Amino acid sequence: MRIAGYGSVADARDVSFTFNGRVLRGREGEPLAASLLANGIHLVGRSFKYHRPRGILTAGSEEPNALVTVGEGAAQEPNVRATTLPLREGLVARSQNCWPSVEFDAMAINDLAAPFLGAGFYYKTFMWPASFWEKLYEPLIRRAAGLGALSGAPDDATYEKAFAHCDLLVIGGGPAGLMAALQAARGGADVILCDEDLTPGGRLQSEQEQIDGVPAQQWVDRTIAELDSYDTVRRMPSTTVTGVYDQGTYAALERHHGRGSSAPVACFWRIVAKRAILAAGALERPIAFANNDRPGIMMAGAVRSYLNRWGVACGERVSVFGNNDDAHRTARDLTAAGVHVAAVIDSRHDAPTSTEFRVIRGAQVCNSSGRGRLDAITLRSVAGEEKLQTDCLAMSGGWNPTLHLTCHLNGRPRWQRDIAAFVPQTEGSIGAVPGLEPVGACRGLFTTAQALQDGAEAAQRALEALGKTAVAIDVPQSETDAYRITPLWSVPAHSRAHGKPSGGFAWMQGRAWVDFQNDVTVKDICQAAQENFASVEHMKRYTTQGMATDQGKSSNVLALAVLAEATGQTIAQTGTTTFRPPYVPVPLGAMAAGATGQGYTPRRLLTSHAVAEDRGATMMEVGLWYRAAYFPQQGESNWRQSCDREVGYVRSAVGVTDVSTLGKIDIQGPDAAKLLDFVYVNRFAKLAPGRVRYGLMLREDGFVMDDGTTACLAPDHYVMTTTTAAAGQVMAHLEFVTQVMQPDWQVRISSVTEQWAQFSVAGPQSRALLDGLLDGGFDAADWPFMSCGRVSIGGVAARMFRISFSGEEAYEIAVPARYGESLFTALVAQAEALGGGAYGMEALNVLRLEKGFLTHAEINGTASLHDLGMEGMQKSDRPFVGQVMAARPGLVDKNRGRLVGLKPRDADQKLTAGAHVFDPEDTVERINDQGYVTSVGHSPTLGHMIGLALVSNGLDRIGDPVRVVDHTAGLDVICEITDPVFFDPEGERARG
Amino acid sequence: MVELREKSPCDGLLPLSIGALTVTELALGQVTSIAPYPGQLDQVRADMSETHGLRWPAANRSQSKQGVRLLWFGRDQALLIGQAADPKLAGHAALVDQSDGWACVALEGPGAEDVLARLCSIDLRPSVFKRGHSARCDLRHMMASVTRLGTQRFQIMVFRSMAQTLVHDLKTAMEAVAARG
Amino acid sequence: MRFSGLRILREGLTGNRGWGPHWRSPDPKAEYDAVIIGGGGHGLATAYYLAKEHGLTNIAVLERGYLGGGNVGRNTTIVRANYYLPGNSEFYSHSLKLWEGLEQELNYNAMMSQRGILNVFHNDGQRDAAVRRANAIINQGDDAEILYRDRLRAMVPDLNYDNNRFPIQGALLQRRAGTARHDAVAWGYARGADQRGVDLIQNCEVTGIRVEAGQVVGVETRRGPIRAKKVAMAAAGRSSQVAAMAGLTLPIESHVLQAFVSEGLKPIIDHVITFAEGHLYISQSDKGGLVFGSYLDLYASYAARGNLPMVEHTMEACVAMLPAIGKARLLRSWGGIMDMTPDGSPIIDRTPIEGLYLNAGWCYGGFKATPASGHCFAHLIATDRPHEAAAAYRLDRFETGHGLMDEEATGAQHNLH
Amino acid sequence: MRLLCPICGERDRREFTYRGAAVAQPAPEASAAEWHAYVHLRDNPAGPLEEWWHHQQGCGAWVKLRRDTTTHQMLDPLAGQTPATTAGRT
Repeated sequence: MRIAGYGSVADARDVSFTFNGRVLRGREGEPLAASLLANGIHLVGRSFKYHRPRGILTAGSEEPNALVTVGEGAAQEPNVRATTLPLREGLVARSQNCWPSVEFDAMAINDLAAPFLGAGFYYKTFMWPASFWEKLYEPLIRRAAGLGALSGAPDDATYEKAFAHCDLLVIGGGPAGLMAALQAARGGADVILCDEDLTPGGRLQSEQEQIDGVPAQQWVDRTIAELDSYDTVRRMPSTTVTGVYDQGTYAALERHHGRGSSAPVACFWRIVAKRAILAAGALERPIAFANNDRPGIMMAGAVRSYLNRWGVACGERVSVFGNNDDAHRTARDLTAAGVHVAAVIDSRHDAPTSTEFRVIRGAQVCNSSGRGRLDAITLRSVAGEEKLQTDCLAMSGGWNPTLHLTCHLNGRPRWQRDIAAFVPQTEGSIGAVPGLEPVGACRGLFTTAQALQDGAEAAQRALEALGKTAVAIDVPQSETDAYRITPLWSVPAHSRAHGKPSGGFAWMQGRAWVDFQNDVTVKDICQAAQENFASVEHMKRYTTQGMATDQGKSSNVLALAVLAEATGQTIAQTGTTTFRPPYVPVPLGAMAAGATGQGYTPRRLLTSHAVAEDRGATMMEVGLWYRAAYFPQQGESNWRQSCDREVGYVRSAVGVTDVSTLGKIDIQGPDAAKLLDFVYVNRFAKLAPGRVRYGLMLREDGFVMDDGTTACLAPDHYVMTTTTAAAGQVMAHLEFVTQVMQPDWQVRISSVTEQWAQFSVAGPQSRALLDGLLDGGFDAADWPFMSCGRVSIGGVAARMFRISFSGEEAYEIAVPARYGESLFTALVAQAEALGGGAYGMEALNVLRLEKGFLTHAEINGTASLHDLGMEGMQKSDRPFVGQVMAARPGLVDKNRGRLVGLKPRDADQKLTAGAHVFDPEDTVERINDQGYVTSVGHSPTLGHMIGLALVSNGLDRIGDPVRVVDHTAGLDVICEITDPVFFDPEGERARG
Repeated sequence: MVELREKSPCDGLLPLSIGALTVTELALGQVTSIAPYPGQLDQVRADMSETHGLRWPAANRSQSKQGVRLLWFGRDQALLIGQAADPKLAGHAALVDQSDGWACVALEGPGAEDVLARLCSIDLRPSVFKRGHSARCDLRHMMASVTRLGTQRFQIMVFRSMAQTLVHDLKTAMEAVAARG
Repeated sequence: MRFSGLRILREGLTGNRGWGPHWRSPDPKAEYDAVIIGGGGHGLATAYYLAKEHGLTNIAVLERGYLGGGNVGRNTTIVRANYYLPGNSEFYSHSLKLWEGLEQELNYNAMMSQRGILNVFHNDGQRDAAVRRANAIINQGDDAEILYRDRLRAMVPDLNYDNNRFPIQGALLQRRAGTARHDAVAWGYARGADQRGVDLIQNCEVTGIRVEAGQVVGVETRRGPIRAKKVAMAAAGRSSQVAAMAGLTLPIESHVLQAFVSEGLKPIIDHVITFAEGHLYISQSDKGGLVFGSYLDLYASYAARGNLPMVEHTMEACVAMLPAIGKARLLRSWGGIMDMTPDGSPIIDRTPIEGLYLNAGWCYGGFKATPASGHCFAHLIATDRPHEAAAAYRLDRFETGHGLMDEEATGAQHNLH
Repeated sequence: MRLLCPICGERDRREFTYRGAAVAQPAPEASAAEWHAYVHLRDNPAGPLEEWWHHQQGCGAWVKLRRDTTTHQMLDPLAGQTPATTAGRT
């Protein structure tokens, strides 16, 4: 029911929306919950476990009940709180967790079985027969549980993420937060003011109060105008601070309401603040009494919000139930608005009275009735029980400071007896957030006057801490009514005179809800205590209290109090409550903004990328890089044909491939050779200018890190190559060596991977190609195997290295990357003219396999030098990284897997990488395992498949037969162990 | 003789305009990394001043004089931009040609800071990150160098191979900023 | 009291007033035959098997806080036996077999759900590693299959098959793997141990280990000294501090691993799925929450909470691999403290001190190990000989280099496993 | 989490990689037992810890920091030094 003259949306546009298929009207910008209430709709959803009818409990993000699903198809969004969803034209929302409809939910049968579904029932049954868990019980439970549903389609929304920095972060736009921001701004601080609400004022928007002698909203407007006049103030409405992290890092979710279809729907902020003020207010808590979960039973403060802020009366005959003075405000405001107040039931004997409405002191509400909506409550007082007709009950069990963020660094709140609530621990105690100061209601100061004063003073302290000049505090006059409360947590369903009820129906009738969404009742908590789940952590885990989407915002303190009563302890003895990030649930998509599809990591593209793609190359990811796997030609129907052809280029003509992804590290300085000697196991000190050497380096634990070649360009200038996979690791390692281990050595390293585009020209025709390419032609006599030097191509200064990863005579040419594409094009054209062409990773792999060269399939992080047959490379007269650890007995044991070649006995036989190796006479089981196959390929040169393997004691078994088994491929073949070098073992071809 | 054609890192990707924001590629010309050997900074500083008339930049700063710039580029490292390095410097520092290693763009226009704030975690407030200030930092998982060239103008460098990703990420961020109006 | 459906029916009809404590809360005695430091999953399981298999019932579990309050209560509940290195293979195989009969054994429904785990691979190298792993699993006697793209897609259609930065090639499937209700595992073992006479003592922090002439003689606790001939340490997350009380320095660095859960959703993910790119793992609990995580935060920590970079990485991996869950909301995040060892594998061994036993270094793998860890540790404590399934978990392997089990192959940097 | 790079100032943790405790390296000729202790064994304190961070996505410096492992608070921020700063701190 709308109340004329009330609410901030009185002038808003009338829009239509759909709820559960019904077309309704509401006011643009008001929360969906207000629109539903204005339309007389209280029944909005069904509870998690018992599928009980549920209405709207609150007016904020803490709502446990009124969760709806919005939108359809890829836009479908489950679990949206109706209390915070702004209404817009055409909004489509529906109830969830019910079938066929929210009014008639078949699963409500669960409620009838409630006596058997109490706390932890599932730990005690569903165990027989064992196989039925997956087949029957679990699918049933999964279907019944859950809340809303995702559509299954990729999320269609876009999100953004951003960083912000400030001197002072103010969290909350109520009186305390506004006052703090104002004071800080006046003092010249860079301020960010985050407010969960779209409009400023916080609780002031929901109350009838005056500040500085004018309606509070006018003061809010004035304050906002002043804040907006400062360049140093950034106001962020609709932004909930969701998490606190170390060193003043705060996470926040900003929601963008109703903008263009492609615009981001939310922004996930990372805010870095030197200081922060938490002015998050307080949340009202319910009272547990039988059937307190009925639609129409709401928080008293929420009833005021809907009235004062949104101009909606939640009922025609409203009753109020509370244990504190604040509850009376609801009755006062409703009466003033002309809404009938049936009674205020206050559990305190000394509660204030009123001339405007009936106050029943020292009484409690002990039950409710109504089908899908409240129609009556039962009161109990010394006079006995009384039934009262009412269509809305506004309840208030008191207020809990919204201290959640103060717990995110493991802080533990402390109990404050006079307000019967937890308050944040003091700054400096264990787990307190450094630099964060709670103010106002979120530290238990509940009046507006206290909030304003506290906010201003905290800002003043922040200014001091920031080294800013303080300005005088000017706090306006406002409400000073004290908040008085006498705790009342739960009301027994039956007065003591009637004795305790027995089982069955009476048991069910007595259920009083603590955690509305997860359907945890007082009985559940008592049962947990009875079963010795008496610590609060055990109780929570056993009953699931506080695990629902509201993270127990309304239920945690109540549950703790009920547990304390059940165990006969004080609340302080029972424990405390804590909270984890995020404060409100955050869409994964927002925290992951930009990471969908190709955006997940950067893409590194070679200078030859476009040319390779134009030639139809199939690209593959290698780390962040893309490399051509093979270049298919017409008439080829599978990759093997392309690969075989490309191998043939290199073995019989000339092939060209882009090797720029290999790490290239420039090493300069008088101590450069010393560094190389220190990081490589083999000797580099004597490497002469113009020469290249292969090297292996170890990790500090003695296992092999990487291999590669290093060229000496000048006596104190080298360029090292690493594998593509280990480029980053080697660079970080060399930085550590030069900065930490040997900080005085006169040497500097820098990555030149990106500076040079480098191409391999390999094959017997490589000389011919170079002769046509290099300025001034090519004379092989100048370029012995493992030499390097400068060349010129079309006038461009280039480097050339005679090294080979294929076993053929081969050269790698490096040019500044701006020429990379052009050079690649030219090389391929010339290679094709010589009967060769471009080759990709597949052919490259086969070529190196034929030669037994290593990749990270063999240097796999667990291989020692000994395993790879490289132990002989170690120098003994000088230290190198990993030397001592590499000599551990376990790393040189002869029974370790050692690198060998494998060739199938039957030349047509397949081999697979990942197959395991056994002795032919052994059974195929783990205890007989002799090793595994690291790499395989079909060698077109040899006409059969070849593989490399790490086989126990392998080098002593060359020529022996082994059984190679890959269960996943149905492979079980006999192979012969061979030397890992299959082709040209003398290396004559490469030396030319 | 083969003729090699040059191609810039952002060839075909830029310029880009969204709303009042633009991204253009910056051609840096000759770029040399200068990394003094341990304990040699004072000598390099002197050599630099003598040979190029430039002061060695403090950490997170850049210097420029008559179109030649010296950009701090990391721990004990600076880039000399726009002029070949005098060989004398090689006596006490490692000189490495980096003319082709980096994609370099200028982001300009109102809201340029907001665009960068979607990509970098560094504090870009004008009071903190002033004209001539430079940072090596993370830019959406890329190693970057960000320099403020003017009130609404930034230079951004990432590895050459990541040019396409840089432009994509800038575009996405610019669209998000533009969508706020 | 024996739990059953019938019992629930009877209690339900009589007001649920007959349920008794799942375990007692005894005061500590002055002396036990053995005490176990740590009332987490492994400590409780150890106590249970000591009592049940070795008849050792004059024992106590000493817990600093509440039972099951450590990593057994804060993990992503995954159970699997898909390791590939000798040592791990037989141990986790043993563990999975114990899991399979656990509910009946304990008369406690731990909701072991053999829904299958899929380890998704994205490139040829990862495929080869998956094949190697699958074969190792099968050679051990457990189940494994390799599914290539089409079969995987038929089984799990909602992954990002079409526009993935790291395309999905296939997955290693182990059907017998799955999830279990983590708290219930601790509670079930606690109840089982308690029923056999073990004293489970909560709020009883051990503050010292008493050693005389190289032989352990007892512990100091906040509730007074307790004599014991054998002391067993099962305090993962705090192993270094506990061992330090006996003067031992362990090859362990403590790290925080964050875990995440979303709001409840109707079923959308039916398996446990892990991705080689991004190290993401995800499943959906029976209550409907998506439960997921990825890497450690990667810095040493004892604060059971993490920081944003790894939060964001995890979410990024989620939407990259499972674009359908972008609209799911993160409900809660938390951190657990991991004992990270130099090879990523655990330690179950005697120590240089007579009568002092060590169970530590579980890295990421502690939850799934719970039954076998307890079983093998109990065997070691009772017999002074390693159980054959855990014989590889020696403390001296780092020094000798024999029998290292570096499944991630990242070497002896503790945070890289 | 924010870390103080002595060169770049305070930066987000995402720009750094972590190596572990800053343990003194043995001499090359040290015994296998000493190397074993260096590579594997850790005091692993619940409290202040000296550790190596690499500002990999920033200036490239290896930075030794002291941090409390129970609170993540940075200790003695001015003690944060690159081990081999030759020049950069001006």
